[in-house]
Amino acid sequence: MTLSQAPAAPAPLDVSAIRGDFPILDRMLDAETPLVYLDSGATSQRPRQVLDAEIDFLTRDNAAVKRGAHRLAEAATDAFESARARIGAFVGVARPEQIAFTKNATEALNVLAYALGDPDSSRSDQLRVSEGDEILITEMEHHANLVPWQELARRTGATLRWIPLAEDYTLDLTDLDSLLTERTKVFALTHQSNVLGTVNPVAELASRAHEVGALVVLDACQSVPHMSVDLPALGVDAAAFSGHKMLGPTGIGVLWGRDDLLAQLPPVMTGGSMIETVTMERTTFAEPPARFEAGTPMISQAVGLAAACDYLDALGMDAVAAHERGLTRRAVEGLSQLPGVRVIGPEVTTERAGAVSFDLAGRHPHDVGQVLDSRGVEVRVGHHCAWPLHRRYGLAGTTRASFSVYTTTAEIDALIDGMGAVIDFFARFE
Amino acid sequence: MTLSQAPAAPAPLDVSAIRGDFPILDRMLDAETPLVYLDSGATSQRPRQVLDAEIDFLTRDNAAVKRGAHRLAEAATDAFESARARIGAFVGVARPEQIAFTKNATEALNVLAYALGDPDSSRSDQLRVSEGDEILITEMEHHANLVPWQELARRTGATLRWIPLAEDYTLDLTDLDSLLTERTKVFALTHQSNVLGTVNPVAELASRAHEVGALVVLDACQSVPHMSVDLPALGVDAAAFSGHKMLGPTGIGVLWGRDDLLAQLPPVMTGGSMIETVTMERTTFAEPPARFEAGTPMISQAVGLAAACDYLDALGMDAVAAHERGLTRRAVEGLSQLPGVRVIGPEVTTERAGAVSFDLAGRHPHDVGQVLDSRGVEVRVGHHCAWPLHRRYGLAGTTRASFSVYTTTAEIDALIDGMGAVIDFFARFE
Amino acid sequence: MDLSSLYTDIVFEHDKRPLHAGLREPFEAEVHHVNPTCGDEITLRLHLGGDADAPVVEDISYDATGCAMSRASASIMSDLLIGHTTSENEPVAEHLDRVMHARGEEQGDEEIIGDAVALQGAAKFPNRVKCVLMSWKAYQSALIEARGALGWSA
Amino acid sequence: MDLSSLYTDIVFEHDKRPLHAGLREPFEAEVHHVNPTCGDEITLRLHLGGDADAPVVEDISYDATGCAMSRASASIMSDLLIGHTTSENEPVAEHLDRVMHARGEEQGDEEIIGDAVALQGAAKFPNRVKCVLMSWKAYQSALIEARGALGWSA
Ligand SMILES: Cc1ncc(COP(=O)(O)O)c(C=O)c1O
Ligand SMILES: Cc1ncc(COP(=O)(O)O)c(C=O)c1O
Repeated sequence: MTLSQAPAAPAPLDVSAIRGDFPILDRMLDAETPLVYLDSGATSQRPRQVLDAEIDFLTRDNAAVKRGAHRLAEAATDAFESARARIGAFVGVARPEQIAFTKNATEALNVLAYALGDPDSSRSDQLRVSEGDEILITEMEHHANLVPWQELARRTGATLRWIPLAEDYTLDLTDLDSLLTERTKVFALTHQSNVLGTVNPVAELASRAHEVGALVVLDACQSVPHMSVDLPALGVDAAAFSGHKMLGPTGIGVLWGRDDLLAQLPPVMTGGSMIETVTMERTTFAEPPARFEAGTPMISQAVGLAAACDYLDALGMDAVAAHERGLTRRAVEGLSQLPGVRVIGPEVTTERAGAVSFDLAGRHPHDVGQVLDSRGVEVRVGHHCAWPLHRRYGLAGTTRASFSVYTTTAEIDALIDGMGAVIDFFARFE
Repeated sequence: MTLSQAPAAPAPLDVSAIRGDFPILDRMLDAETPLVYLDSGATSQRPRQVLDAEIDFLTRDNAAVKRGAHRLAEAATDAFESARARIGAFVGVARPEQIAFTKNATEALNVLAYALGDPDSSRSDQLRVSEGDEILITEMEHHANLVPWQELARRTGATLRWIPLAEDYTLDLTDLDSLLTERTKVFALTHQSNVLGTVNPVAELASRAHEVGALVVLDACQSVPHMSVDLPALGVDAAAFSGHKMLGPTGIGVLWGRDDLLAQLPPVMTGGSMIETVTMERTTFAEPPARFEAGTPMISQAVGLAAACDYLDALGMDAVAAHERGLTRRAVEGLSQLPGVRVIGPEVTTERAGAVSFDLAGRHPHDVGQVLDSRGVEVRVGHHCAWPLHRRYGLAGTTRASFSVYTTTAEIDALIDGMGAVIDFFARFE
Repeated sequence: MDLSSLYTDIVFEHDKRPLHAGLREPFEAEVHHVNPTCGDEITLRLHLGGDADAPVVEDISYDATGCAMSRASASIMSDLLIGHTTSENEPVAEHLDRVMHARGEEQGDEEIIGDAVALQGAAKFPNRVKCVLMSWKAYQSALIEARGALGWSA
Repeated sequence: MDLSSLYTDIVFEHDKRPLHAGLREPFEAEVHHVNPTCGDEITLRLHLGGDADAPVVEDISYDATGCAMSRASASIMSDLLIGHTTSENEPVAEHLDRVMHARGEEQGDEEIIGDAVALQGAAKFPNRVKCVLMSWKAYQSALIEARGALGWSA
């Protein structure tokens, strides 16, 4: 029997039980229109468990962390530091010292770009971007993993290069050898495209980058919420992701870095809680992660994000990924059958994540989104902070549906039916 | 009658009603020890109204802001932008465009320091700190308003100077004319010392600074939560404060700046939602405040902070200030009468805010704090992120009690009694 | 939700057959405006006649990509403004601006803004307001530039 | 809360009359450690004797500002370590480190750490653990430096 040889498929998610944890999903948009939330790639909703964890903390242990000697401050510091360890564990990081909290993934990527550009020559040349160096990114990056590197290039005189996109919506690696060279100091790429759903071959690319001595920075914003990710195992050197895309609070992001990297990088933001000694003349800085956490941190948000990790792990990230794979297949197949609709992303037969972007011939995504919204179907329209990617495919924008643990197949069907209605609606005016 | 000429005293706060809004205040630290929270200067507690505002938003309107076209995104954007206007109004700012959200006050000060140091020469020379320029601060600054300016000086070759502290715990303005000169590009100072309680003569100093063409940056972290503050009326150019010190959430701070200042400053963090156009080669940036808000912002936290402003305004900031003035007087007078206790801060007869720091002769603040903690009295010990200030007075640290709207006179008495017990406890070992 | 208030026949008429579209010579100013949230873009050229005291909009030519609302708005605007003095055009732009920011609480006056009343359905959708106003903002920037180029500062 | 487990007579004895305090010559290494949260500081000098294979701690001299726990810890440490080889001292430091990180779940063995058992009350107060361990960390840094200075790398 072949069945016994197949890897055990994770048990399917009990989506209706899950939805019971997300009060917002019962909301009506108006008297007749229930909410069909298909914009989880922008921000996810939060289960009661996450809200409760924050409230419990705030009504029991809230105090300033790290600075206080009293019992309440110790309870708060414990909660905060346990959250750090919990969140690290979620992405395979055993040492909490490697996890620094930022306000979002964007800040984490900026911190890396600023620290790598700091001219201080006491750290290894390999970790200092300066004139003549190259920074490599890809044409599918979110602005958050593009503009900070452009700015680093501007500040330092380094050159920004990028891996182009191929017709099949994956990276075109044909010229990789001439793009990734001894001159490349940093290679920053996304794990999953937030538009195409493309999953990049990160481990392979990271090892190629390490051969030429480049540092590898991963934008893990769209992978960590949707599949099991072990950052150290991927072989990258640093990574960034955001709490609000993985059922956690806004206002918290994660910067992960290997010990030797963080130990050498200078701070970017400075102030309280990240110092060792301060005189009016001179300041020395604390070890990581404190060095990267100036000022009062996102305390209750860290607690909330740890609860989100608990929630996701209780479901099982493999089950989450399988669930979203099913939704993605249904959406891609259903949409592709509609006249004039073209899905902008790889075939469902490839490894492909659950951002389903599409174009309706002759119709601007804003108009498409407006009609879908009138039916309660909430999708994202525009360039999704990946303008160069859209230019590459000659598109002003796309309409994107994206999913999470609480998304149902009925919602996918509402999207497909909705697109049918969009097509009919505009046909009236032809 | 003289009574009719006196300014109407604000009605006293109904502290016991207020305490009913703060669930954490009923907490026991152990079976016998109720919480006496006297560390509100580090972080305040939050009323149910603030918690509820966040939860209501999250369970009804949560979506990504600014980027979405669907109704949920519009509801979220409305809530977020109304919060911006509400928070601006709390500090006398009529134009919400002048309010940019950061993760804390520390980030706001860093953003100013980085933006002012950006070498781009297209903006006015007056807003560009470079070699040979001077930055003026004071010896009483919190590290958050000290280290970023030290770092700016290091990056640019500018010189950091400071106004020293006098014996009476106020700024020593004797040499102001030689410190604040045509060379001074930026003058950054705190409104209220977080250690001494000293209130600086900001309006007067700002007008002196403007005479020599210096930009004035105010650290308003300790004033905004405790008294009525009208930032534009103070005559400063930019200011920073944090949500978590004013009954609001952690993870949100405010950068306020005048239109002409923000319009000229370049962005510091870059990424999504702060761009105008992006190509792989070049990015142009949005207008303020978007320009300073890269990535997904602190959405529910902004809503929570707006609710905190509502809460404080309902009490009346003059009543809040009067309440804390009474507590401060009681604390200073009570503590001063204890043998060996010396209050480190101005006399209560002067304008003085409610940070009451003190020294117990021969005893390290850590030991003092430990014994107070055993009685449930939660105070801060150490240098309170103002290490140079402590050095100036020859102190390794101090013990600090600080107050908020929910602090009672009974809690002040618990502090004073506690200090009596501290003295007795250590006398045993003499 | 009532889509018909937003997508009227007039809007689609202008979307399908935009008036004055394309980029033409002569012009004194060319501006490029974008709506960063959705990526809509307009390149707009303005040609003034008349004199410094009473400039006349001789031509507005443009190339616009965007949603139906934004394209219709550019078409309606150019048709409304061409042939009029800049001071005649001012109240038109102001009235539309007020209506668009009133969230549907204020009705547009057809006497003043002509076909642009067909755009007012967007006022109920704050996100769409930007679509409608992008071309009008572009006209305003172009006007400042053109006056500058001609030495006709206001 | 039980303060007496933290503030014992032994702690105060050492706090009042610290052993081996002051900075003395000769020394091969001098280090300066701080506890950034509370501002405690220690300058510690180490003088080694013996030879590369079996270095002996001839002297530990120091200048410490800090709370009673941190000062007592420096006094107890110097008294425990002086006169012993660095390898004899290793298990002492390790045992204390383990006890201090056990949050009160592990009792210190007086056979191994002598008077330092009096410090273990701090293990229940995570914030005070740093006070106790600061001088021990300073000793460890000084040892690495002194070995380096003498060419006695381990
Ligand atoms: C006077 C002063 N400035 C700045 C800060 C820094 O605030 P935050 O840690 O919220 O950034 C604080 C509080 O810690 C403060 O009291
Ligand atoms: C791939 C990717 N990178 C980066 C980001 C930026 O995340 P944030 O806005 O939370 O900083 C996002 C989400 O917007 C994203 O999808």
